[in-house]
Amino acid sequence: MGDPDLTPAAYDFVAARRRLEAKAKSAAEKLTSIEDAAARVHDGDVIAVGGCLFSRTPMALVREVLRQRRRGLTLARNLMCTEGEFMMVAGAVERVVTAWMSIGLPWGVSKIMREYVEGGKVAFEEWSHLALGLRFRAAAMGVPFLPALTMLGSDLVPVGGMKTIDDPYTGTRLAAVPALFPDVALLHVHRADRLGNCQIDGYPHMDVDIARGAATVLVTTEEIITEEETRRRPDRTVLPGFVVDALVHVPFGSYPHECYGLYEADFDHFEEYTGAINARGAQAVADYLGRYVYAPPTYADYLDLFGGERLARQQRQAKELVPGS
Amino acid sequence: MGDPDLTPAAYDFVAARRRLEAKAKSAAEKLTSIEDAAARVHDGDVIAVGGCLFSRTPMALVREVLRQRRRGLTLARNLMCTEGEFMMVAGAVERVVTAWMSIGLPWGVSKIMREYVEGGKVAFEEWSHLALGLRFRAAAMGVPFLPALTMLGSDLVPVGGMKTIDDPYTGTRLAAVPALFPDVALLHVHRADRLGNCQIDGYPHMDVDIARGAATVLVTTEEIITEEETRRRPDRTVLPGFVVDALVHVPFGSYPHECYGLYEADFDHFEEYTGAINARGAQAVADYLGRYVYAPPTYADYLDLFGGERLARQQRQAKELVPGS
Amino acid sequence: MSAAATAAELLAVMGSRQLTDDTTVFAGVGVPLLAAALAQQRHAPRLTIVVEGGIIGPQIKPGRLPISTNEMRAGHRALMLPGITDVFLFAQRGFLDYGFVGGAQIDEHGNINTTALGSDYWRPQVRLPGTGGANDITSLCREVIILTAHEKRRFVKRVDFITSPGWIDGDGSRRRAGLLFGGVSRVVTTLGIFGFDPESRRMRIEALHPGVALPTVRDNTGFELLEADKIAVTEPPTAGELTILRALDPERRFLG
Amino acid sequence: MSAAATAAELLAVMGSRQLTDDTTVFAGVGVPLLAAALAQQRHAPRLTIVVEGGIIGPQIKPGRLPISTNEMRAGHRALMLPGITDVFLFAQRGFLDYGFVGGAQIDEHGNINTTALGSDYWRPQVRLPGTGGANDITSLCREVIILTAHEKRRFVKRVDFITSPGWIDGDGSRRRAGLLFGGVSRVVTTLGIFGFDPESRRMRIEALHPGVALPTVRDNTGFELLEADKIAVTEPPTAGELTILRALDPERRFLG
Repeated sequence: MGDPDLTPAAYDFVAARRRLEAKAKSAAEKLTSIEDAAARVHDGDVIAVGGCLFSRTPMALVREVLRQRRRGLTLARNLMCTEGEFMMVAGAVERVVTAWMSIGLPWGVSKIMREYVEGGKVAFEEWSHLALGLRFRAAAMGVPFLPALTMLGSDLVPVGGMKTIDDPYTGTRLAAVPALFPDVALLHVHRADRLGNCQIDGYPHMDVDIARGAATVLVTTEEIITEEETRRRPDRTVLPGFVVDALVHVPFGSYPHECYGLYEADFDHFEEYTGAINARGAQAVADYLGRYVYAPPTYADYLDLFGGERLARQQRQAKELVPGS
Repeated sequence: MGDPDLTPAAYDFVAARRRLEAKAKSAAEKLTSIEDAAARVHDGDVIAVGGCLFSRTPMALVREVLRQRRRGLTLARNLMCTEGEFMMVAGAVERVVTAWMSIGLPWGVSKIMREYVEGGKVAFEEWSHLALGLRFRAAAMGVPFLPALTMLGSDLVPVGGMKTIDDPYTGTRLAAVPALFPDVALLHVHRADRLGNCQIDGYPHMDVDIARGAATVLVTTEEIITEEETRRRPDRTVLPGFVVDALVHVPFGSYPHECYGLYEADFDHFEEYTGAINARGAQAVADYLGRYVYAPPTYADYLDLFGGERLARQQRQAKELVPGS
Repeated sequence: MSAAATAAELLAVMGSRQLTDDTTVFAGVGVPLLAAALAQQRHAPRLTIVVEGGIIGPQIKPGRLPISTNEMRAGHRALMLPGITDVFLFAQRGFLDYGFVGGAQIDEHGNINTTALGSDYWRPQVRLPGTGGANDITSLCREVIILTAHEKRRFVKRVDFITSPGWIDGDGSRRRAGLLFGGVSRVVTTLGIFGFDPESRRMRIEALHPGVALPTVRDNTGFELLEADKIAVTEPPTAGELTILRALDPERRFLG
Repeated sequence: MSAAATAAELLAVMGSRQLTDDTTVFAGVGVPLLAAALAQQRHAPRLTIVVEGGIIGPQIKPGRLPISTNEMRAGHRALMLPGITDVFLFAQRGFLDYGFVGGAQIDEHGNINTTALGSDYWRPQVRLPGTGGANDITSLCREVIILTAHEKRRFVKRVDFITSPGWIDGDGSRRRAGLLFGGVSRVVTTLGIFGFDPESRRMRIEALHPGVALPTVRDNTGFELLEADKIAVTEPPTAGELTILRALDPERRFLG
């Protein structure tokens, strides 16, 4: 049942470090266009997508990667949602590395995921949620593995080729969760300055580890702040500018997924989307991609498809749930 | 040169977990007196002290542990300052586990440390700064070790008995930095609610890992906030209440050390203190303990020795350096 | 309000009673979160709820129940938002007492399958969503409680795939696999409450819900159940319990 | 302003010139921090300074120079405050290009002792403060620069204790010990600039400061120094460099 193809690149910490050493870690301006940012994703790359399920998904970046017709990607994300379905139906992805994939409880098991995985068109490499988190964390720490007490004794062990290790102090056998060094990290954050210093509100998900482990880091942000504002609250910064390669200013950059405190996920939209899939299967997703991804030339055009009233409603709902700040 | 006595308790993650399992992890009121909090430190304990050097040292707790005349302690702290000298001269400590000890650059090498370590009265178990940080982090993660690329090839390796491990994926040899599970963690934070949910401003040092790794956690706080206030900014909380065993409200709880944004370290006081040591050696510290630790019955009496004007000056200096928030 | 409990209400009530005060519980969305919130409001005021999305101590807004573990509804009025990996590390360290899980297949040793039906992992007959955090919860919490509808297709002799290990093959096999802590202590279903024989770690009937007959349980279970020395009958949900539950989910999104 | 450079000023200037733009530098307090700040203001505006106390991108307030790596003066106007362990993990991952270190003893292979003088670790003749982060910096940064006064008692053939490994015994011993990255590239002293022979990794003279004669260097070094093919003479500190430096430390706390 095991998969002998656990990509060496994924845990080769020496190669991963050499890539970073060869790269400028600069306090330079990082602001660019979404097209330029997404162009740093190449066919065959292992891309890690930040956020979690329908929270803080870097939707503008995902959309642009699809528009640029990338192929043969490995998509690593702890819990996958619509972005995974898009990539499957668009033919962008060969393998997903995840702990769970579907849209959300009310909509049942993802029919798209079932079709593509059961049909052997996409490989589903499953890790436990913590194990995947530790894969990103090991990469962020620059080590090839982290010891853990999870996944042992389960049939998940051979799926991704996880090995065990004996603790040199007590002799206890532990899981040795291998690092996952992505080629590219795609993230969406609340605010960043032009040097790429990023701040996130609310739950941080796994974004920080993903970014620190990746060779290239692309970030979209709801808001651009001045360097002065970053310096006013340095304890809010979660990524330093020298980690970030490209930064794009994209308000509503996760929509129709949520962004903590700013807008709630658009459940009505999910309802419509899953309804169409129930009626027409993968074709409904292909149609959706045509309408939402390929047709609108800019992200503003994309947001227009939802309409300002809808966006404002989702903002109000967020304020009801997170009144603070 | 090696020390065969690396305490098994320090890295026995199974025993450390059993201690936590046996303990109530409660959302109960944690507020108590400094005497009651410090009484949870027992002779022979391994205590880990939060903050770093002269920043956010839990001085009120250190003072109370000394007042209760504890003996045979092992004191673990990444960079040690006056609190380490106090514990040496008071006869409270048998071993220090640290990366560095002195007061600060302008005052040269600690004469007290030299006297006690060169004389064999206190063992100085040295780890690199990162290694000590990883010892606390391994404990926080509940694992017996963490792999790393530091300390290898140095003469520090045998001092604390660090072992190496071969990465099961690439075969590379790595440092296996052993966990350090303290019996008690002593911390000082900016604010906490009565349930023990803690928030820290500025640099977090290693406090969070220390607390999560310890069997018992004692916290002093500059400010008590309502649970409602915690819920307003949950992304500022760094320790949840169920980790904390005892909480004490102690404004200026680090003084004469600094508390980020609130008061600067009292360098004039350090100057006086080291001047007395230069003149009279360990006796100067014994006199200091008499005056600042044993004589003043309460922490308020202790602060009175500095005087309100001095405290206000240190507050002003902090505001000049950290104008924000 | 005095209407008979639905299946979901029954599960939530029976689940909530498993939780003691001054503890922590790792709860997924839906019935587990309702069970935890009910316990907190009724008999365990000092219980802390922990949610997989990196959320500690949330207070659910009635009528705005979350549908995922990582969204603002799940994080409503939380005390702390530490990130997902760190929430699981709290469990690994030993800070999380209880964990609730469910599953598409559950076997006689309490193993759970939420990965795939069929024998070939890479070409499954039915691909399921995957473990999410269930594997970690069953590996790392001090005590795991399975909360599930009781159906024959779900209660199988051996799961097709062990996503989340219960007692594995029984007889110490869990500890030998390196899972040094925890284990499944209870299976709370719509028919009764089940435990495990301390030696063989095979599932056994410990209590039946009022009105449920033993043959009904056996007919709805795909393997042979052991019996505790004495099989108790659970107390039915009280009006007080149902009132609290129904106030939490007025839209009956999860209560059925 | 036109006064000749002090020893500390010379070190700070020569240290700053080692730093290139679009990089990161791990700098301790005192001369290293002044060197980094000077580089940033003069030729490396996109340099990021990282300080051990968990501080990224601080801007030093002239006249309020920090005396430790973890205090508000060191954190002044920082861009990020990630915690100490995480700062070192940035280095371990490969994000930190340069690291400045000093030491009580430095040997011909660039090994550093800041732990103890004498042969018995547990009963030292002179106990020193310890590694702090120096061991980690020398283990983990891409390139390490030793910045130090040049004194015979400091430049010893073999350190009593390797606190922070340079090239250990030379000839590949650093890599064999498991230190897969980095190494000491330069030793900048009050007399000149030194490097290491690429094979033997023994220290060699690469440049002398203006007015320093070769015999002076040899007299002040406790081991035999190799020589580069061509020994250069450094450019003396410019008025521009000294102006910037002196503005940073008007109290001359570290500039002597």
